[in-house]
Amino acid sequence: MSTEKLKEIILKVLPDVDTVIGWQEGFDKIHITPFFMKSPEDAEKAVWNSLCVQNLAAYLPSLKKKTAVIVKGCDSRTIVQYMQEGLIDRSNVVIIGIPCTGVVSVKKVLKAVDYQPIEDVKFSDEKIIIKTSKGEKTLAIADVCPDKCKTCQYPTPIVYDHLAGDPIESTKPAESVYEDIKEFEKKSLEERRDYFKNEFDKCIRCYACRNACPMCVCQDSCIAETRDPHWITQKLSSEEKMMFHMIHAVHLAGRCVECGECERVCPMDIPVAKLKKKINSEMKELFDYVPGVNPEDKPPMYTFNVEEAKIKEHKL
Amino acid sequence: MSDVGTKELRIVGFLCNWCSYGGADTAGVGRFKQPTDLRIIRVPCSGRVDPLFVVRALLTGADGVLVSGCHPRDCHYSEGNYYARRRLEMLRRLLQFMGIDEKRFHYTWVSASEGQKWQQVVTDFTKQVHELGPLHDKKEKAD
Amino acid sequence: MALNQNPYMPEMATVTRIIEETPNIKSFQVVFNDKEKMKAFKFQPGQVGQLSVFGVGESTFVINTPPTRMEYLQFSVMKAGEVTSALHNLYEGDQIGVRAPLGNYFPFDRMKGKNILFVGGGIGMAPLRTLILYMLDNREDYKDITIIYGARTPPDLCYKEDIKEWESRKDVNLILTVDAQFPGWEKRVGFVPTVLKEVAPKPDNTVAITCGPPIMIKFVLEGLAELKFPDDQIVTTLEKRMKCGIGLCGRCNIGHKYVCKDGPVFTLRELKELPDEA
Amino acid sequence: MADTGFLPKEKLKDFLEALSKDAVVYAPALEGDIVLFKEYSQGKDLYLDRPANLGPKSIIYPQCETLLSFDFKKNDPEDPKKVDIELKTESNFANTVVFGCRPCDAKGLVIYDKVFIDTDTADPYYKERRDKTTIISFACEAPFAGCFCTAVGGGPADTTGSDVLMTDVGDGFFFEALTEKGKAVLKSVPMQDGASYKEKAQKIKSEAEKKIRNPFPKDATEKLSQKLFDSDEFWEKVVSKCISCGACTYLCPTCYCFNITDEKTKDKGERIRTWDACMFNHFTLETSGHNPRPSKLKRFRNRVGHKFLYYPEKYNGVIACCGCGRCIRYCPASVDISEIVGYLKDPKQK
Repeated sequence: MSTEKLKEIILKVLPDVDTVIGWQEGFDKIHITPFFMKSPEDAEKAVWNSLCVQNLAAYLPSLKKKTAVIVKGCDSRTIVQYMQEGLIDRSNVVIIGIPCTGVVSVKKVLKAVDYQPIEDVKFSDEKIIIKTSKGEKTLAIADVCPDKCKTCQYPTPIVYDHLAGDPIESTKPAESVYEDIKEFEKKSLEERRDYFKNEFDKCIRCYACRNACPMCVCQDSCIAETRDPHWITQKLSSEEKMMFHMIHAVHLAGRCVECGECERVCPMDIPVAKLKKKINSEMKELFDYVPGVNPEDKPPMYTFNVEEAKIKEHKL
Repeated sequence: MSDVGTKELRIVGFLCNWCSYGGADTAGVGRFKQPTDLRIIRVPCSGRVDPLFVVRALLTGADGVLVSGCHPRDCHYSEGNYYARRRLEMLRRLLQFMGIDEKRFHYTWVSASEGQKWQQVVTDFTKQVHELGPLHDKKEKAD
Repeated sequence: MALNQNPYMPEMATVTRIIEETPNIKSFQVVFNDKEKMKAFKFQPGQVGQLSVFGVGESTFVINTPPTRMEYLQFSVMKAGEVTSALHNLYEGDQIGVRAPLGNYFPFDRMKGKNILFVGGGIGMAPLRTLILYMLDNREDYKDITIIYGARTPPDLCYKEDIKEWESRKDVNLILTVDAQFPGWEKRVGFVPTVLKEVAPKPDNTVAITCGPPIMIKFVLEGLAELKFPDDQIVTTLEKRMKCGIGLCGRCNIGHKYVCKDGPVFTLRELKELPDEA
Repeated sequence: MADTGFLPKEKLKDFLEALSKDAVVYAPALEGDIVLFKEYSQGKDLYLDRPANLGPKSIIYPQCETLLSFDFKKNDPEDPKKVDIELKTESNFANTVVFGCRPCDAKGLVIYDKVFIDTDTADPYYKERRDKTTIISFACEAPFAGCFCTAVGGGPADTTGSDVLMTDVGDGFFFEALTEKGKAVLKSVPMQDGASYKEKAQKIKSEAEKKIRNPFPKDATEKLSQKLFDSDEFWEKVVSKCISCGACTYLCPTCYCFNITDEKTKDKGERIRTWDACMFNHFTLETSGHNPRPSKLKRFRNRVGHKFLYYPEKYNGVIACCGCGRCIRYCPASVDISEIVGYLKDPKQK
């Protein structure tokens, strides 16, 4: 898919909307930043490449005016889920879809080049070439992609008004999606408990995970900060941090679209998406439900069956 | 000392007002012998039990949590327990994933007339939690 | 330093009397447990204090008794949030914490020899009460004193005892108003800013001091401007969410001014130099 | 010779071990893929290759600190309703050494000092920690992503706030004591004479300084454009992408805004002070529902204003930003404060 094609669509859409949300170059060559385009001159600066990781659909519910947004396949699930839950007015949104073969995790790239400041980035043939003061390094995108890309089922957006490129099919087996969860479950109970305690202990409660999450609808009225009800204190103990992340995960049960934003934005590198992914794997298993794929669906926690096929009464 | 023979643990029970709380009452009136580890919190309906009640209890000192509501099809509000069933099943699996033994958490249905069943549930669950022992180190236990 | 060595450490105090001013406002008369500290306590009209209900939190209130009457400190509290609700649940004899005095105060020296116009609404009367009582205790220093005070309904008027006294005094011009007709109410009806325009006080040698809900202040300031009051002769007190009360925690700032430390009293001229974040 | 010293690289751990005899030493360590300040203990790995994700601010200004604790006591058997309240404060901060923070981190502490110490209501908790801590900074040889320390009056080898400055001179580290505290530290540990390395260190440091980018004119007299600063349109343009989280403020070595809350159990409780962030909506939200800074645009403007206008106004033109670049590096949406300030200093750019 060429950036030119994308710009063409942006220019076409611009007159009908207040803003087109896309990406532009950030403070250095590896950081791409969201770009709220208002004019044709802005559109000239738009970019699309494997560094366009951020899920731009997450801005939609906070915008009142008609907006166009550029989405990858994974990001489009956010829009589907918004439609399910009535969080956006579909007629007020123009979706520019991009078929995507995988993006790059900036954290993984930085690690691969020892966190040297990046002087230049080039792409060639499923590879990313990083130039630092220590020289050039070529990395296969498949090796530095976020985990979500490894099992991507929706390379082409599920909903769109314009598609910049030709639709592509997923090549990844559907069973692979929750393999990491199954692998993790092989650890003993104690190991898992210690793992989460250690990880969540790093949390500084900056709430980047919450604010970046497209499905975290409470946002400014988050229960993590209110004193009425007083769910959690402001103390910095493991219990309080764990509680916050449990709240986040449980509120997303059957709603998490697995965009991975929570994990991407965490400045402390905590695998915050793990809990949500686990819940999703259970939603799949219990209700054969995948969030964010069908606008007509109802999130499984918002409904029930009188006879639940897969929930059996537990014996003591 | 708990009735099951070891030091008393903390078990929190969320009981729906219409069935299970009545069931517990029936068991009490019938003078059925029960372990004393359970602290009961009465809720309007099992559907009122936010999974986070359970999490909060387990994180801040409880060794086990029991939720009990009306039998399916018998909910006082017709469908509260159906929602509860989905949520609590999800929670049960999440707890196990996070390293909290799923045996520390149990949800079940007991009607107001089932005093005997209530006695059985409490006794068995208490026994089950005692087999696992305390969840928290003493020093970690919140007041 | 007026404060304790540790500026976060409240002074323990006892609530000696609680007055129900209105259905949702109570006044608390408070005395420090340490008699010596009570005797040594100094403050100026307009300064505020942080009241602690331990386990719930702290909140800021103006000391609405004047420094000329030091038997107790009085704070008026409108029930709104967590701390104010906890205060409303107190009984006489209960213990609270007090951190005071904090903030700046009314420029009462600069007001000497001038006519004074008070414009207050609802609980906004609290800071004005301090200054009114202070001025009445030093009556000869000031010329005409006019008080325009309004509330939603007659029962919502605070300080009914004071009002009775002020009404009976010849040297105070008290104008009361309520927002709408009310059975038994024979005085003015109308919003405070409207009444202000009706009364139309002269700006000559006059200082206007106003406090009330933000929306009332907004229109009162407009009204005063119409009446040609100069910006530096208009004084108001601001309210903000506050935590530390000593200009550190960073939430009550408007530009480089901290309402808790550089305020709460500002002239309109000072406010106009700051970002529009009141 | 106590003013300078030299240590071969392999001796660094001995140095830290010697320091830990009399003080708690915090040094950067790898925690998974991130770098955090951890209490140093024997044999532990050090990590000095890049600045810590979260600087040493949490050691001197902890994210959660108990201001006072209280016990509710019923002392009067005649009157069970009567509750006496006992207040307590505690301080048991040990002598501490922060080893291996960057000069920008140390500069941040000086910005805190003005707020917490140089005031008539000094903060005793902060002051105690600050007084008991010795800062050994490690000069940067080259900038990291987002760094702009020179533009805000600092530098890769700036000495502000440090007690000792350490420079990597190839085969070892060159130490310079900058304060009495620093001299005491260098004296307490056997070290080679460093005088012969002074020149080399100087050269490395000035080379480093040239490599730092300058997003806006260094000239401190260059004022921000008030007109642009007041323009909502400008802020909308630059901060629409902000997601209003607290990552920038919590990681910032110069952000100090805090919250005070009471937490209690049945018969006791604490008043705690915790970091808070001006980027959160509830930061200024009043009980009545009124919010003086209701939008992220207003909140972001206040954050930039606080650092580049309000703080300088109060403290003799000192900018409350140390240019460490963390808020840029770790921003979920890559909002670049240096770019924004660049526009404000030179409105023609936009």
